[in-house]
Amino acid sequence: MDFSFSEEQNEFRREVRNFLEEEIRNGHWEPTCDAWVQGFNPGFTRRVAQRGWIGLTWPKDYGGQGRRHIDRLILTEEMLRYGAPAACHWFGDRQVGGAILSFGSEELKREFLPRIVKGEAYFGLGMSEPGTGSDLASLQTKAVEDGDYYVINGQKTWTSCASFSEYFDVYARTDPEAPRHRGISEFIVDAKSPGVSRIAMIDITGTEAWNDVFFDNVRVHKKYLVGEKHRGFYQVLHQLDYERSGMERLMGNYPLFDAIVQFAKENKLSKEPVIRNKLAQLQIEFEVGRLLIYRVALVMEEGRAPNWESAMSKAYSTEFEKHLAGVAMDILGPYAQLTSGSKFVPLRGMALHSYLGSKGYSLQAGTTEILKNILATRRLGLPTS
Amino acid sequence: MDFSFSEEQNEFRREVRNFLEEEIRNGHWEPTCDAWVQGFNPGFTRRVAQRGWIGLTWPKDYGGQGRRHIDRLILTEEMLRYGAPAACHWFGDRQVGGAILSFGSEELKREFLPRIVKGEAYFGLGMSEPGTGSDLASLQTKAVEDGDYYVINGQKTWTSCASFSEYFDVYARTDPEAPRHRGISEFIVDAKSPGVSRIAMIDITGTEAWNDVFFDNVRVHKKYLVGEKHRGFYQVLHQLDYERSGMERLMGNYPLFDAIVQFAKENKLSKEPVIRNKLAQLQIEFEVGRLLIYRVALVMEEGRAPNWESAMSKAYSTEFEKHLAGVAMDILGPYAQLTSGSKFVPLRGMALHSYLGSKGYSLQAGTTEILKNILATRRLGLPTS
Amino acid sequence: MKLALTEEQEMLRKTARDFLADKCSKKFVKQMEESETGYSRELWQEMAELGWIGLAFPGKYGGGDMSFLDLAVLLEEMGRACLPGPFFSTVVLGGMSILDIGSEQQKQEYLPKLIRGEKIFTLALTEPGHHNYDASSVTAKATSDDDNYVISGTKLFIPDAHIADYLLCVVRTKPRSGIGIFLADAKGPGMKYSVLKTMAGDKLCEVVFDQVPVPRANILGRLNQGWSAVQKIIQRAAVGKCCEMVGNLQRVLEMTVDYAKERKQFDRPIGSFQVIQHYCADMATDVDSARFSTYQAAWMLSEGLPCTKEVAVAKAWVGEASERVFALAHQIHGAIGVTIEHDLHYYTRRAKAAKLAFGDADFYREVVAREMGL
Amino acid sequence: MKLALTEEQEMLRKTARDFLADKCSKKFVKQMEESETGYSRELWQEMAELGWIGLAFPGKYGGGDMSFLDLAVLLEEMGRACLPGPFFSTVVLGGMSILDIGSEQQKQEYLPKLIRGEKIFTLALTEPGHHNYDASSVTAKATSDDDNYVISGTKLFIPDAHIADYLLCVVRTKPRSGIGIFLADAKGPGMKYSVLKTMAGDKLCEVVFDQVPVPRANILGRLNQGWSAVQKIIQRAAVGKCCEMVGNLQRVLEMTVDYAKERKQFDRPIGSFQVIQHYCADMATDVDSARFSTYQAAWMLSEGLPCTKEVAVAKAWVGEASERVFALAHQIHGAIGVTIEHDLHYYTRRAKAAKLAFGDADFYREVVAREMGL
Repeated sequence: MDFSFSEEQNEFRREVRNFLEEEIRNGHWEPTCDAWVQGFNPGFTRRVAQRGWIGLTWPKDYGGQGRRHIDRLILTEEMLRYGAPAACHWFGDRQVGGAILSFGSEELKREFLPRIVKGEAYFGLGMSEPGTGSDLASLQTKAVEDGDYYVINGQKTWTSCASFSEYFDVYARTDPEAPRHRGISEFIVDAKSPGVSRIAMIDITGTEAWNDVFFDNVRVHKKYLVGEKHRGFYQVLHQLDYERSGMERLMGNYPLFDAIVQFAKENKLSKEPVIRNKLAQLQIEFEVGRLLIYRVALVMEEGRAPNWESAMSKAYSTEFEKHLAGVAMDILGPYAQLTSGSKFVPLRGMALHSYLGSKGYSLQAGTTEILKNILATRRLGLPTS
Repeated sequence: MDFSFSEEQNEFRREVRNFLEEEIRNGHWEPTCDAWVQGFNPGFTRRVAQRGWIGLTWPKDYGGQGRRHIDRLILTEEMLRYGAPAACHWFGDRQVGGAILSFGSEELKREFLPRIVKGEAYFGLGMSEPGTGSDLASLQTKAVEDGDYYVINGQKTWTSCASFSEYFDVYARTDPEAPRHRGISEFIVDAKSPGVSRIAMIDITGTEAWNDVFFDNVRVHKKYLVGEKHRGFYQVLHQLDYERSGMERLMGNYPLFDAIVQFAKENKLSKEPVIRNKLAQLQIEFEVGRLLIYRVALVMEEGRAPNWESAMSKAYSTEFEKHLAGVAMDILGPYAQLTSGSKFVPLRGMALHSYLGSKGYSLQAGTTEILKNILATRRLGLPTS
Repeated sequence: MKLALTEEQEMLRKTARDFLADKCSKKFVKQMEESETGYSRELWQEMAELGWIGLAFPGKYGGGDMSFLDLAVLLEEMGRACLPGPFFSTVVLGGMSILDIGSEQQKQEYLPKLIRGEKIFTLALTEPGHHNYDASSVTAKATSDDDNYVISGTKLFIPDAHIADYLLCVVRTKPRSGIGIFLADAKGPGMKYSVLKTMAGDKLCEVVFDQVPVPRANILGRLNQGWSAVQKIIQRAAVGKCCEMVGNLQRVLEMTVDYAKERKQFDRPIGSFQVIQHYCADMATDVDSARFSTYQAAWMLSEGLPCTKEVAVAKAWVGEASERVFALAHQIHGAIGVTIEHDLHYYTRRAKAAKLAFGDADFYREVVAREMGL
Repeated sequence: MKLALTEEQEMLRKTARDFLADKCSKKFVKQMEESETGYSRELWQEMAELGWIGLAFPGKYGGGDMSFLDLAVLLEEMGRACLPGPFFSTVVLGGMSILDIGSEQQKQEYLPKLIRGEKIFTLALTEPGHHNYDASSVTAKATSDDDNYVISGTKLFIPDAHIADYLLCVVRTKPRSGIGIFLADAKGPGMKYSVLKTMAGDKLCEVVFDQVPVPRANILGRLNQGWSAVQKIIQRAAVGKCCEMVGNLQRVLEMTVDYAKERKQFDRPIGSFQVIQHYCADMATDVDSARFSTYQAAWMLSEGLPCTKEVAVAKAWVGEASERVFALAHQIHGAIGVTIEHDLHYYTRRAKAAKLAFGDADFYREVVAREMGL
């Protein structure tokens, strides 16, 4: 057992911090909650890519650095700590690249991985549909073979980053006759393909958070099929485990944590015992959550895909994020209700943004209910009902 | 809408308080947690009966006072506030008498109600069996007709007050062929009948809290069948609603509440903001719970049997009782672990007794899970799964 | 003891629900949130004509001679409909306070205009840096200048000040202990308003008083000894906010249960999953307990009984119950509930704003602690 | 970073688990709870022979040259088995403290006897009226009397004092700021013991020191400046209690999941009900997080790293996680779990006692607050 980081790891963390602090000093951006999924900044993504920090764990053959998962966790931890606008490359780096690496053809790997690594291919996810919710296997989008092509028809929704995505990772039904889980396939679809259209959706925080993405007779060459035909459902489960596993589940609104602690100190509120107690409890929950997420990285380090481990860390972490936002609102009192841009707004509106935004954290990438089902059955071996 | 008590009701409350305070002054007993179910004091029961306070709402024909359910609630509220040892008459007064009144023959009413009212017939419940748990309809005790008698064989468990009960209200299967819910009947069984035996069970608090009760070819005359043959399951559901409905669910460990507030004041702990905050929260929860229970009494006042209303108040209240015991333990710190009779034990060990004892409150008379199922389906109309 | 509404109250509730269902669609609410004034003059006049504004005022001023408890029923329905506009400011903060502490002359002058919907009132109490509702946080001051007073200072989070005709200003009249309430002409010289941007889309303002003259005749209640009147105002406002929240919560419970019955996942309604059932059961418990504790406090206020503890119990409980209810409502609604397409967010935002107003749970727990003699 | 045990630790764990499964049945635990001494001399000697008592002490005193982290593994297994007896007192409170602050001479004198299982040690720190673990609550005092010191005062909740050979007494050596630690002969004159009756059936004592003479040579560490050593002792004890609790919790999770698989209601295992599944999922999360935070603190102590915050995080978290886990374990077990027929209560009582010992969650939250610079 060893809870420390190696000298190289500490050095890497310092390097990331120096980079991010300089970015902030240079006025490129300011720390923002949810910036990993809402901070679109091609320049930042380019500068991150120049340092070799996209696809960090991927083989050097495809432009990656072949580094350890712990290194990647350190990287993302610092990105989140500083609220860096990493949304352009996040999905490609976190999961689509990994899916291509795990299941894609050599041709697909050659085509996409080096471009993701260079920060030149932005990905969005085409999983959810209006009716699917937690029941992903019920998806209705269809892909029908037509010579060398598949023709895709249907609608995806809750697609984060869709408005500037250049590619979508789309799951579609390729065998309508097969049992629900067995007739789904995964495709990479160019967002510029004829027949692809998007409508932005505004969320409760007022952010353009997602898109509906429509596929109207979109033709996709067979070489963009990822992995085995009809095996898409098993591939998406694998991908979801990665989607759930990261530090963004705990630290998505970390800039608020920093800011509210600072605010409490500056306003002497931190001397009030009830408030001290609440802030300390948040710190405790944060430190505990961090260990649960490091456990997931160590699972990956061993070469296993994360499974119930990421279900646990995600369910835990989204509760932490809600708790943090709620405490911050309480501390700010009436000021908490001011929106970004209002006179008198404290902490640039981060508390309110997080309070409202965090309602969705326990829904996306597996609702807390689904995650607990997973824990009960996969980890504890309880019988399915 | 009216949240006040009438002058008569206030007067009645004063009368009950005066009586109880005098009992304490006279050294008859001291306030104790769980005394409603563990305080066996025939003398006290006799004195309560002399005042006409058993069967308060029953018709005068059977020795009752024909008074309102609110009066009875005031009575039990004060009994619980002072931690009075009312276990001898509690079950007869709360539910078995009511069951006889609702379902029993005229002969049964004449035989038992006046004696319960006089504090001369102590009842225990013969519902649960080792295997049944929440699934009461799965009970295995059998009653087979034999001339003018039924012959009962089987085992009951978790029977509170059994060691001094004079009668048991026993549910047994009378039609083994019928669907589970449709072949159960209710009987009054004299505890002195040949073939009845009991073994005491010690609970986690160290109290002799329940008995196993065994029925070995116990012969019961047919006149002791309560209500319709085979309809016992429907009668028991009705009875359970009453069992859940009372103030004992909120105030079973009220003497601890009084004592810990007093302790905190005397030791200046109540000046610590974090402790003040916790005690105030308990007070808030208590006052809210009280309203939920008054609602149940008002339902009965309207002549309806309580239903999801008592499921709600019981589920709420048992959480309150656990919370109270937990806070009291926290406040007492290391002293909390001393058991009744130890040197240095604070509050006569009430906190520890309640902390351990309250683990069972959310199990007996309907687990919290069953109660929430009831709320979801009966009140909200959600579909059964 | 009786926990049900009277027949008359049930009728009021029904009328209000029908009227608001008709006039206060979510589309209307959205328009009002985006508008500058935040209310519709026409609807305001209609409400005046229905007798809503005057409901709880004595007949001699043109009111409906009903009670604060009746008003509570109406406020709950307004919460249920997310009604925007200055009803709360004018009636609960303004009118009821004048009725409480104004002189007979002041009542005769102001209440009829208020009741007829001609004049809008609000309360200017909180200030920048405000943390809790205590007297020491009042720093805006009124200084005497012969016959008149002059008010200077800044008030913050003042609802509807930008459209108000009169402001009830809580000011310091003596350095240490003196608090007074003045009725200031909101359109007079020396006042500056900025409307803040808020979560709930309601119109809270910063109001700067720069040497605003107020005649001595406009002192409400006892000069220098206004704080106990302010406390009563805060109590009434806190209970009023609870009523609105109960309306929010009741509607959200219904929406959520309906959704759980309709929405299918894995080929069955999600409301048939035990975990969802228990979430709904917990919500129902919180909603019922919020209602009872709110109406208990409203009834006591209505009866003129001392109710410091009951008000504190209600506001502390309802605010936190509301957080729990909304957490579950969102969890059950899933992603659709965090879009602006769905109505849920109107309730989420309003209930949270109501929780923050007139004292939060920690504030009222401290009140309860004092009432317990801790 | 590596969160798994080493192969050697896994072996230690397995040996310990097997040994304790054999020697420490719940029947034995019950006997020890009811006995006067609270431990079995034979088992104590066996543990000494297995090298457990000396595990984390240097070889030169007869120890096993292993680390505090290795000891943590053993403590977890002892928690899993509900092992009664003076292991914690002797090793964690007594021996490790002597190793930490004793002079070389003191170590050579006391540690070998301790390690061989010949002498039992404990710590006499807390006193009547004790509320928190701060220096000001130490009032028992040592006064200098030529060559010797004389200790007077009362210590409370002292584990195993009635069977101890030596007490590490924390006393006031100067009115304001001076704290010292003395090693007192537990069998000497002037000492009175009463064993308290406790929830966990462990043997906590009241110890009255009436003019107890202690030679100057028995001062442990620096006179008057003992409090920082005491803090270290409290930290180590807090983490040790966390280890025991993790053992409690892990076992209770397993028992509960097994029960949920076996117990049928409504013709299906209760573990197939979604609500029970989620309860178990929550338990597993609490158990894993308790383990990680505990081992993080144990590792840091083991490495000699400053870890005030990590210890505080662990003790605050594990105590409250434990409450949640036991609440659910009891709820799932139903009525059988609140009888003494079933093993669950052994764990419930011990985990609660461990939570109360060496600082509760509020105490450690305050520590964390200070570490955060609040």
